[in-house]
Amino acid sequence: MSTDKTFGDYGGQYVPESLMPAIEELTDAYERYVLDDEDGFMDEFRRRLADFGGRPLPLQHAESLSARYDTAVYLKREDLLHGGAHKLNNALGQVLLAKYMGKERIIAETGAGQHGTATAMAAAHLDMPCEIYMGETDIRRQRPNVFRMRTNGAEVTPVTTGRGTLKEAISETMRDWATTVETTHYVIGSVVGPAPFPAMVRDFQAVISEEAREQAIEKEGRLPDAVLACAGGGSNTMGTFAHFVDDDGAEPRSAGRSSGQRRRDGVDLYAVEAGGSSLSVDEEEGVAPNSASLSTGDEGVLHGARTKLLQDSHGQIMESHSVSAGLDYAGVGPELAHLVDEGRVEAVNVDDDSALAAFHRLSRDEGVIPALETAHAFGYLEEHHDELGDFVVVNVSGRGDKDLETVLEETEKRDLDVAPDISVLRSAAGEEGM
Amino acid sequence: MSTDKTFGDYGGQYVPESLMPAIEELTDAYERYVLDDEDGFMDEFRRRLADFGGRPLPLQHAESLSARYDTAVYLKREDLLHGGAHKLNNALGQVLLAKYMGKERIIAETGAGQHGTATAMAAAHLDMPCEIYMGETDIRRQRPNVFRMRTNGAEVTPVTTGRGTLKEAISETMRDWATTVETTHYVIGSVVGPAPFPAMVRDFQAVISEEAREQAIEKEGRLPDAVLACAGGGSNTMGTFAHFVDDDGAEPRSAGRSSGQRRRDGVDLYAVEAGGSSLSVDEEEGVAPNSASLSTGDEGVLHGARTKLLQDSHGQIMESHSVSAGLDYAGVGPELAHLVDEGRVEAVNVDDDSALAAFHRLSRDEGVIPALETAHAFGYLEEHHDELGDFVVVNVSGRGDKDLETVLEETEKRDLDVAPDISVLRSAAGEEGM
Amino acid sequence: MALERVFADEPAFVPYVAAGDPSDEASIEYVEALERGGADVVELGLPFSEPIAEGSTIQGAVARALEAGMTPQRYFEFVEELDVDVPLVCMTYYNLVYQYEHPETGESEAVASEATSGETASRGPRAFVERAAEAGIEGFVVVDLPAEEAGPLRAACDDFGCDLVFVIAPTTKGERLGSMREQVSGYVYVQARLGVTGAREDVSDRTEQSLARVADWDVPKAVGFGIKTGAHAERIIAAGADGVIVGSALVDIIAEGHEDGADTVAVADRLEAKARELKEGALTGARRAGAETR
Amino acid sequence: MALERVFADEPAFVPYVAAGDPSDEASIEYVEALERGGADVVELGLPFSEPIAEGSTIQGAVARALEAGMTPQRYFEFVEELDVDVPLVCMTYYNLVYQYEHPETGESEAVASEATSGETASRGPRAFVERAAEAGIEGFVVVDLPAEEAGPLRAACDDFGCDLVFVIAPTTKGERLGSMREQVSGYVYVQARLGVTGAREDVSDRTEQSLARVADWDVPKAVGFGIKTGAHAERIIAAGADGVIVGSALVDIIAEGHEDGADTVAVADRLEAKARELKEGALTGARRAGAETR
Ligand SMILES: Cc1ncc(COP(=O)(O)O)c(C=O)c1O
Ligand SMILES: Cc1ncc(COP(=O)(O)O)c(C=O)c1O
Repeated sequence: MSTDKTFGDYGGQYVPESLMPAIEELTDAYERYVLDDEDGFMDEFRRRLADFGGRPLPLQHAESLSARYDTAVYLKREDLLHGGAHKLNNALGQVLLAKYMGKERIIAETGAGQHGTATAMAAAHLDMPCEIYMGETDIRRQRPNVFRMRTNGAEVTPVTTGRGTLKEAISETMRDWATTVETTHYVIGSVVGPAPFPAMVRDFQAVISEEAREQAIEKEGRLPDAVLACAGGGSNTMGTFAHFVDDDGAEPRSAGRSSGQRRRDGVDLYAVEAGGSSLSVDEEEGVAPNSASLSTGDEGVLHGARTKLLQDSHGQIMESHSVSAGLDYAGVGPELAHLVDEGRVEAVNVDDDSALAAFHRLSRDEGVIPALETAHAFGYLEEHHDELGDFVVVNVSGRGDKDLETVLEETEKRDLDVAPDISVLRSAAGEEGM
Repeated sequence: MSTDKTFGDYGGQYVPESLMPAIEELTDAYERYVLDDEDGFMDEFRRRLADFGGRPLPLQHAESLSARYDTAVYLKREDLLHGGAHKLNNALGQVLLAKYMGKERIIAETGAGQHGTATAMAAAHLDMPCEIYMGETDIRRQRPNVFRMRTNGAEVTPVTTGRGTLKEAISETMRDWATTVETTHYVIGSVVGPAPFPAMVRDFQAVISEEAREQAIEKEGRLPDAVLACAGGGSNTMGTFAHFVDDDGAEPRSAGRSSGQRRRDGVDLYAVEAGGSSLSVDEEEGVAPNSASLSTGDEGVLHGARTKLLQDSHGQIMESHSVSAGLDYAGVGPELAHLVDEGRVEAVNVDDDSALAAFHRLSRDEGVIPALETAHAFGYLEEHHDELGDFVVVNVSGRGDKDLETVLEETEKRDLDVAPDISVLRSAAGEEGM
Repeated sequence: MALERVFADEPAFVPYVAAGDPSDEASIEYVEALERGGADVVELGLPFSEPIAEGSTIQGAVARALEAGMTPQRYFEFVEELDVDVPLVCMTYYNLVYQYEHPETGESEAVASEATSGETASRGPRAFVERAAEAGIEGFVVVDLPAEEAGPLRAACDDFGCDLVFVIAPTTKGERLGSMREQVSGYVYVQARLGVTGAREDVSDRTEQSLARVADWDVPKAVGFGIKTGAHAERIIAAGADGVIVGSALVDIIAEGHEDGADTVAVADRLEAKARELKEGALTGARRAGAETR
Repeated sequence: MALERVFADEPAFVPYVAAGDPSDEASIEYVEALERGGADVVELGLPFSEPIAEGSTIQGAVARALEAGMTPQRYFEFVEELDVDVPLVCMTYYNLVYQYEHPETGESEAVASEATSGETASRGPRAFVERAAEAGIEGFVVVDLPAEEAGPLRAACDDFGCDLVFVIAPTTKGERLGSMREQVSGYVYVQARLGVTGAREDVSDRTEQSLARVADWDVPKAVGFGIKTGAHAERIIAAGADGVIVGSALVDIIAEGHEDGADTVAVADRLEAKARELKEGALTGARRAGAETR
């Protein structure tokens, strides 16, 4: 774990001056409590992750998928974490840290509502007042999560600027923070933002791969050939990769290995981005119909860090798009961008159709309903399973309950042979809402 | 654990003749695989509960509630089980048993949709075709769960008789079973039905108290003074009590002990039923505005067993009512009825208002959103905490995500000071459905 | 024990209707019409709110009867009002037997929430059979009461000289057959197929196998479940049955009449005609069986 | 280094507007009106899509300007078209600086998905400052560029003789003050309060404390954030500031004019009047300060 502010060319602290002191204070707290485990912080964090969060979580052998792909496929079950996604690992860590720092209030942004929900839960658990900024559009798309946040006692403040999604919510939360920075901690929801957030969030999420690595050895007697995780900001991604990053092989890696050709001596890491409906962009409208910043973006500065971005030729940030709200972000964590540049992580993507089909496939064949975000990783597995070796671990970053509305709508638009007929829902319920 | 068909006066096998052979076959399979662990059944069950289900699950110290009640309150976190409720313990056990028995198809009934969801998940996991019967009314109340079942590949068949809720769904599933009994296993969703179901479901659910008892000793160095669980059919209840039943004290128990007076040498067991809107009944309409069969029902025969029932003076079964669909059932498990008669379990109840307030309280103060069923147990804790001793375990039988719609609606009807203002949901989303 | 008499000379036609469907008045007409049509025994359903063994046809009958106010007490009065000579069998579910309180020997009816439970002389199977016998019922079929749980009811039947009919399903085998054989009296109800009640287009091939299983029992064998036409009845009797039990095909006529608002006499006529068709079929079957086997 | 001159004789009034809000034509009129009203320096916003330090007023200005087609290239042309004598400072966010490609020394514009990144002579801070200097910009405020990350931009400013202004927040303390003091030139932007831009009804008490923290710096101190009236300006100057920076109070006038469909001349007149009020307030403040301290 490093306290460097940068990862190669990426990272840094590009924030308004009023936030800098808070970021320095946070850096100090991160070093003391997280890295040096002062006052037993990490013990308390781990204890709460276990008792409140439900860790450790299983690495499950996926029998149907393994048969389908003739490969040992294992699922890292972050969907079983309290709240239904990996997000609580980070939220609990940060809210607890805020408590150690003597902060009195928590703010956070949320897109899919998963980070907001996790933060609201952690704040309720630790008795901290909490306010969540959420784009108006996302509030509409993710009503169940809004309800959960309110139920957990958090304020949910609609953000009406721009398209009303995650990007705008982050900007608005930063504005709140600039005003309240002395008493308030901003719980950033992914490995993005100014240092030390990317490293700190990774460290809180690293419990995923800490467990998975041990479990892999326990179950198969060896390390996996490939590890897959979806990537929005990249927190489940970095969490799933962290303890495998050093398990690199010697040979240089090349894309498009076919079965048998793949190196046996390293763990390949795949960050699966949202290819949306297309990888091309509409420069005129400032819209990218995808969220594949690692695959198609270029370097720039957003929300406090230098990283890969979806931007137009002038440097204006584009509106990203994905069927999954949680991947719908124009940036990505700087460390992940760096690992991709280094060749340690392969940046890949699948489109909305593939993710949706994978959602239905995993649900039907394994009895595990993944988040649409997660489904992207399984879309990649479907398309490229013969290039991934004999032992593949996929992170199930979250469960799909939250995606009901979207999946219904998007499935209806398509002709997916794996999708169930859901007419019973319509006929019995008439045209009522969910 | 017993293979007796009765529990005192309760239990038995009151089913049409065509089902009797299947019930005998099941009894045989239960004895061989579950009780005698033939062919490693129980090992496989436990392994799948761990890898697929996420067990063991925490016994969490509830800090806010403990402070509120000046009592060590612990939460047994069944809400973290895959699917979001304790139901999977049983569903996985039965679907696996059906597999060992060579059955080719699974059927089940569902009320709240939690048992149907759990069964559909288990069936998808174990690659068994699955059909779920669900009352039309419940399909409307529990759309998200219908979606989950369909997504997991289960057929969901609406039941249109009667009020279209759980009672009718059970009857309809029995009709299917009577036709298909040779190839099909009926996964009953609670500790109800003809023997061996009540004992078998209890055994599958007993993992709850097996863990909780050990965890209690580990965390507090002793057994709890009181254990609380909500009771519909009573499966989470019996699962939570099973390993504590023998931890009885010597003195006879009496209702209405006040603080300080309670015996120190036994674990008191409280089954909290749904008091609904009132404990009285409308004999004319055949309607009980509650589901408190242990507290207010009397002996009779329903769905295969002799037990406590809500019935009119002629023996016609009444329509039960509860704000929580999962408790909305006119019967209760025969073993639980017996333990209540014996004085080992105390049958208590709280009304809809109390459950709803408890739902909001636990969500806000602990960051754990309980199922409305579960909330009844916390309603009782709120009302009677000073009679329960110094160390109380409450089973969190499920999570409340499924209850969104109902909670919104029911909260709006009431003036609950613990409920959040959810106008952000309405204003941002307009009058659209969830 | 007495019911066996009706199977002695010729194949019996045993119709089922739910008492009080769709009203007491009409239902009385219908039962009497069935007798006119040739019924040898009538299985008269006492409707229970959870008819788990019935298909949608009989569920409908039960719902109509309950809706019209049928109760166990009323049921016995209904029986007393009937003007028929054929024996009557009460077909019901066990909870109604279990909960029954004799109006004279028992206490006054108490609402469920106050009622005390448990069997006494004035409550439960004994009280139920006593009152039934008073009203003129000669036997019982309790759908959800397997032989294993039938002890108390069997004893009451013995005391009041009534028959207790059991159902043999296609799946019933081995030891269970033995215990049923011991307890059964009047006739044995041979379930022609798996599943729930309901009229079908064909006769199950499993009927013969089921009949074979009880061939050496010394009670008459009546076959039911799915029988709809005279031709079905003929085939069943030809296969060796002593009687045919027909419910849904008759209830369908009642239901249709109720929906169409047809008058009671017209419906009664249709029932009588249907009964005649079934009885005729049974008689033809008996002649065929006689020709083939003798 | 040159910007310091405007603070030398009297307190400076430093208005902020977003270039191109709500259209290029109007915006040019407005800047010129501000000069007429007494502006000593104009902070001219180059709009960025994610204005994380702005309150809703300036967010609105930025959105209008972007909507009307403002781009960095267009911005410099805009500056060239302006007919003002007062120095101009470019206020923006770092990504636009970082991404900037000089139209002559750089390659032709590439769409984002094809563009190669990284700083070169023709791209990034150096290219940006070069083009800005050509157009007549004398200094920069880059809102999300703290001193720690400012190396490349500072170097470019040195090469082209431009000033780099830093913001001191109420929370800025200790070491960080030192590194900013080293790099700052032109003036230091003293942020009067925590939070984002936006006109307020009062002057923050923290202004004096912030001013005290930079009292011994040898650059002029201009105070901004929340200043709305001549009275505010007077109080701030009286407290020891060398200038007042006013953005939202002016943008409010532009926004209102835009919404009401008022004509450009009328809005320009209102801006000029507001500028005069603020400049007068500053001058009064200076007289008060002189009276009190001398
Ligand atoms: C289930 C799930 N997976 C993945 C993501 C993407 O975030 P990250 O890339 O930071 O893991 C989200 C974000 O909301 C999520 O909810
Ligand atoms: C969360 C939850 N708790 C409790 C129950 C009640 O069932 P039982 O009494 O069998 O535990 C249900 C039934 O659906 C449920 O979903």
